[in-house]
Amino acid sequence: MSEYALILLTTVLVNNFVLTQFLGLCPFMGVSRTLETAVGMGLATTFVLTLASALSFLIDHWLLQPYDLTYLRTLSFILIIAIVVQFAEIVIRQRSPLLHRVLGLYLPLITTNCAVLGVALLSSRQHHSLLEAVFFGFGAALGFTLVLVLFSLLRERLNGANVPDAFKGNAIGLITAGIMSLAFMGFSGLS
Amino acid sequence: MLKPILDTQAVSLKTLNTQHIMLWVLAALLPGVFVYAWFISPLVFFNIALAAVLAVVFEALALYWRGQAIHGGVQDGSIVVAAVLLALAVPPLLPFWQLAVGVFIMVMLGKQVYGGLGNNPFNPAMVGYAALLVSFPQTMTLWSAPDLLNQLTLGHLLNAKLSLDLLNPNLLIDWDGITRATPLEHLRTLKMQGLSVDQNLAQQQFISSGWVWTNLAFLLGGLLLLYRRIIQWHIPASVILSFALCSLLFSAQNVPWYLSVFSGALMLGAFFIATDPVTAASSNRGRLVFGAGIGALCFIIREFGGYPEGFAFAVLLMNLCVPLIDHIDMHWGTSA
Amino acid sequence: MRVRNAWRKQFSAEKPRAPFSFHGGLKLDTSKRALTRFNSTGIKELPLPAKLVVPLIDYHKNNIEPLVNIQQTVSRGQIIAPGIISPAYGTVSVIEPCEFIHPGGLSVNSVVIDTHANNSENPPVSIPSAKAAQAMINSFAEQPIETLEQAALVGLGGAGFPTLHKIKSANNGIHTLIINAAECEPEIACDEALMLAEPEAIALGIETLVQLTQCQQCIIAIEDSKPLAQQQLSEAINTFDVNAAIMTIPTRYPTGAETTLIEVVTGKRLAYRNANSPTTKSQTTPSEHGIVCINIGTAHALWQMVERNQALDSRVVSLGGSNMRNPCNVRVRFGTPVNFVLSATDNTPDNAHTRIRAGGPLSGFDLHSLNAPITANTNCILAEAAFIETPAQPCIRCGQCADVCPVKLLPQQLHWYAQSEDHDKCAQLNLAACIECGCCDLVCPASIKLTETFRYAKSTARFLSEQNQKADEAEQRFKNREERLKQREADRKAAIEKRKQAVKSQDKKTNTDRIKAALERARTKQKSSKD
Amino acid sequence: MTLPALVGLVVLLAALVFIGAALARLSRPINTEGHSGDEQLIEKVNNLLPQTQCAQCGHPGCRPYAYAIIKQREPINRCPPGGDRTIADLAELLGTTALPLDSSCGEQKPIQVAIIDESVCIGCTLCIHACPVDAIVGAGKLMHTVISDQCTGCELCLPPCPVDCIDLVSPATSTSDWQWPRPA
Repeated sequence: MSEYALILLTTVLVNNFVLTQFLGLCPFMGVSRTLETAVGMGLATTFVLTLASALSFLIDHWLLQPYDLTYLRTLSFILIIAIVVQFAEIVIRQRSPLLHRVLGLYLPLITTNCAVLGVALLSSRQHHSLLEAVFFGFGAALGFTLVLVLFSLLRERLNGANVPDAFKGNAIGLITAGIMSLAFMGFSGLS
Repeated sequence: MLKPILDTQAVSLKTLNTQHIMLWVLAALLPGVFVYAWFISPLVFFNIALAAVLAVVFEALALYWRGQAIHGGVQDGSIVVAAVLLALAVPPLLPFWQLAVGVFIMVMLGKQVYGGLGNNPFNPAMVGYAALLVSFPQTMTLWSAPDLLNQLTLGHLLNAKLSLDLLNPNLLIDWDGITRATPLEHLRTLKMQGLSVDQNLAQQQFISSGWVWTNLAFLLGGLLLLYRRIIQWHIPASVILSFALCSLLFSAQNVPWYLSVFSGALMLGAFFIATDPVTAASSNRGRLVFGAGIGALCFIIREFGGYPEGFAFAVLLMNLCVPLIDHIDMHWGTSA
Repeated sequence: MRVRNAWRKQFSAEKPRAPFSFHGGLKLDTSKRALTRFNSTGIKELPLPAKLVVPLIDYHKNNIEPLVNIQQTVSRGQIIAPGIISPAYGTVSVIEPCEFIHPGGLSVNSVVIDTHANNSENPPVSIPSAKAAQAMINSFAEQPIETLEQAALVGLGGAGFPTLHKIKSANNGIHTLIINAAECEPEIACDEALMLAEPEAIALGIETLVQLTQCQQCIIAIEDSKPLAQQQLSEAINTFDVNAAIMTIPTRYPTGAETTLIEVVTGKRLAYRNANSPTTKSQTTPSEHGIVCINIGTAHALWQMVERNQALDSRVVSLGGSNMRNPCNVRVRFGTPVNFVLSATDNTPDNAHTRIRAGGPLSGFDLHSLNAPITANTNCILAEAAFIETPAQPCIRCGQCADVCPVKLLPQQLHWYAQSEDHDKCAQLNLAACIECGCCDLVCPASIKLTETFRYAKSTARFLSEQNQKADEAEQRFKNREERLKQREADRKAAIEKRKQAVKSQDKKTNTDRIKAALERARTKQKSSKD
Repeated sequence: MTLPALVGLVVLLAALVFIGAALARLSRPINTEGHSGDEQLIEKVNNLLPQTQCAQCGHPGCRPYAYAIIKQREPINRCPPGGDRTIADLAELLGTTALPLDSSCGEQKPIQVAIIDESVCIGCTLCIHACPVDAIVGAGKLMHTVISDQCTGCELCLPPCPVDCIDLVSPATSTSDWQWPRPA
């Protein structure tokens, strides 16, 4: 049990995919303008990541490795992710058209979210078991959601700040993300 | 003709302005600074002076670039307080140009890009400190040994400090001679080597190193601020309580909690850094959560993390959470 | 939490309850200021000016139509517009927009009355014996409550809410009647002067109110800074055996405000703790809770109504401020221009820089024109030295404002969002509950004009919601119109279709019929011509 | 390439084709339901528009414009009466960036109401038909008047008037809608 908790803790805080590995920065900057979109994106990504890491584990172990097709890993993982993203998109469009509209392009773009592919590839490289892979994916998604929500609230607050014109918008967003990442370095070496 | 809507001058009420608040904070830092200089290194005066002057210069420069009134922006004194805090947080032997880099990051990235005083979400001093710590880990963990200070002249130390050539092997050897790890780093090294710490020895080391006295002096200054109502009790109390509680319950090291509370930068942080109102939570309830978070994170990083002292990171991490705390607080009703 | 005091034990032994406390507030030091208190020479009567100006405006700041014409003679107490009476005997000279006491210096349609020379003076209120007084009160209380409409009673605390509406809006009955004898602001002493001058009339007015409202308890709240007034009033209450208890409350601004006074007296917080209902109704009115708060001046005016059927047409005004030469309390007929009040008391500002304010140092504002008339809301006129603007520094979120806010808001957060026009966030932070007391401005180390920002944000939010409502109505009308046009088009098409159908179906038959008929007619004609 | 690898490849491809087909099937019935989602969205956009029905955006009313924003990806900066505030609100709702007002549609003006010069009006009823929100009352051969409370200031009544007797004026500040000034 504790090993799973450790995986979770590691992926959420110590090796946070956004702030320490700099993966998935595109949605991180793109949909962090308001809390609602951030939460929506976080939930969508959590769904996709968890499911995708489980499915890619299955494909990897039952199909690619037995038949010696590991050179197809990236390709098949991307396909799996695309399928899961499609599924998520359909569900969101049905459940919350507003969120669907607001997430806009970023929703299908989860497909190319490097964090998702990165998690799947890292998971297979680290020889995780199925459950470990799921926790790995879930933890990564949780970490992504956490920093996305924190970042969106920070940006909402920064809307009122007297930021110099040259730094308005994404510039101050990136600087803030940099300082966030600096803060997360405090977790490095945590054991 | 001007039509004031609120006649604040008709009601005589003595209130402090921002400048007074900053002066009081500086005054409250004095006992801590002197004890620090006595026990640890008098070089801290040099650092403080350098940091303060540079900070004012950088601040004026930034205000000039932004086309704002330089005098009005600098005179509130907030940047001097931040500079002094940064100078107190770094090791006394830090090469002067590294300190300058830290001050630059503090003023520019920590404060001015966000629009100056009151707009920055992160504590500027801690932004500068954390940037220095991750950029120059070697020098940022060099602490002078108190007992060796007597044998070396101040000029010797200053010479070492002013040297630009950081990686000069001769100098490094020299530094090895004049530096010694802080008790926290010592603990850390022992832990890395898998050695257990003898309680009596640790206690002795903690007290003899002077850190306990420094912390007590900062506590004294903090109490002065509390008494003058410059700060509220919520943040320092929750920081110290949560840290003490964590070390009481979870500490694996043989250091009693009452000593670890008085080690490192805890008192300085609890009373002077975490209480920076700009970057703290808004409501008193939120401030309790904010402080408790800092205490706990500081303990976690000290105990399990890769850095001997985690206060800066704890503050930055909780700064990050402030909007979330405020958001939740707002939805739970406005009354504290 | 509770503040003990000796006064309570002495004067209201049967109802021993200490006042509650409220969050924040400030002890304001006003000892150095020219005050009218204690050394006051009673209440000065002011002569009637030649011209009175009565603004035609109700509590909600809506214009109202006059019921009188130009050149019409009006008697004192005559109703000249719904809810407004003529303050003196005279002739309506003109009805036109005139300046009135308003922060923006606006003008409003007003009735200007030229007063006649033989106006009756105000005789001093006669105080009957306790028995006679009870009889008068009883017979008054038996009349329907609508009789009060003639009295044109409005609250004399500063807001001017119609008293009758206040009493009537308590649908579930009135549980607690609070008589507000705490001054709103430090510079004002009109209530205290009235208590010192005519405590009996106040006591009898309170008794009338108790009878009228049928309340279960009546509490008179007096600040502990007025022991003399309290003593006077308490003696009068004992003399006439009034069913009310005096509660001494600590002098801490803003205890005089309704929200805080209710909290101090009853311990109930009505106006706040409602973060989740933005914009709409974030406040509950006290009368919904069976609590009614009435100013002591209003009680006095009610007794005038009972005793001699005189409507509310004058009030006590405090003249104060650092630049007021002769600070005093004066009884002023409504409609008297401010400059007349000042000149009649030898207070005309001798200095161009002197500012004349109305409403108090904190919740008031500087007057744009001294021609504006005194109304029921004008509790004080202040003369102050020129204002030295302190430039605002950036907010460091020190939270001192939150510590003094009597309604427990977070002014630093509100200011942040009000400045960036984030009205949703302001509503979530419950901006609507702000009572604009100005405590936050006083303690702000950066001299930020918080209250002004909040007033601006509140009125902008109100404006936006009104716009929204207007837009909704416009949309509805647009929809109706579309519907109507569609319907009309459909009707027209249907009619055309019907005609076409009719023409088609009857086509052959009718045509042959017609031909036949025509032939028939021709034949008969021929026949008849032959014959 | 060995045989097992080929088999695996085929299996993989087959699985993907199958899943793709399943997804396509899944998304079809939902698409029609997605329609009602768009309706909700149009309603939300419509609520943000000022409802002047002025047609300056090039659509015959506010709702048609809302429809166009959602269905035809019409830019959100084509509403002069709403101005920057409406654009900002729309941008926040739809998660896009706020653009400056499209000046080809018109410029943002302060709130106005129409007023009919009653001495000139000939009672032709043309403006009554033009008014999108029924804010003009009157009958043929009788003079007309604008209910200023209901007028949205859309200017649509100006062109049809044959005698040019309609003016747009800014409504007088009454005490009930006076606003506190913005502090400096």
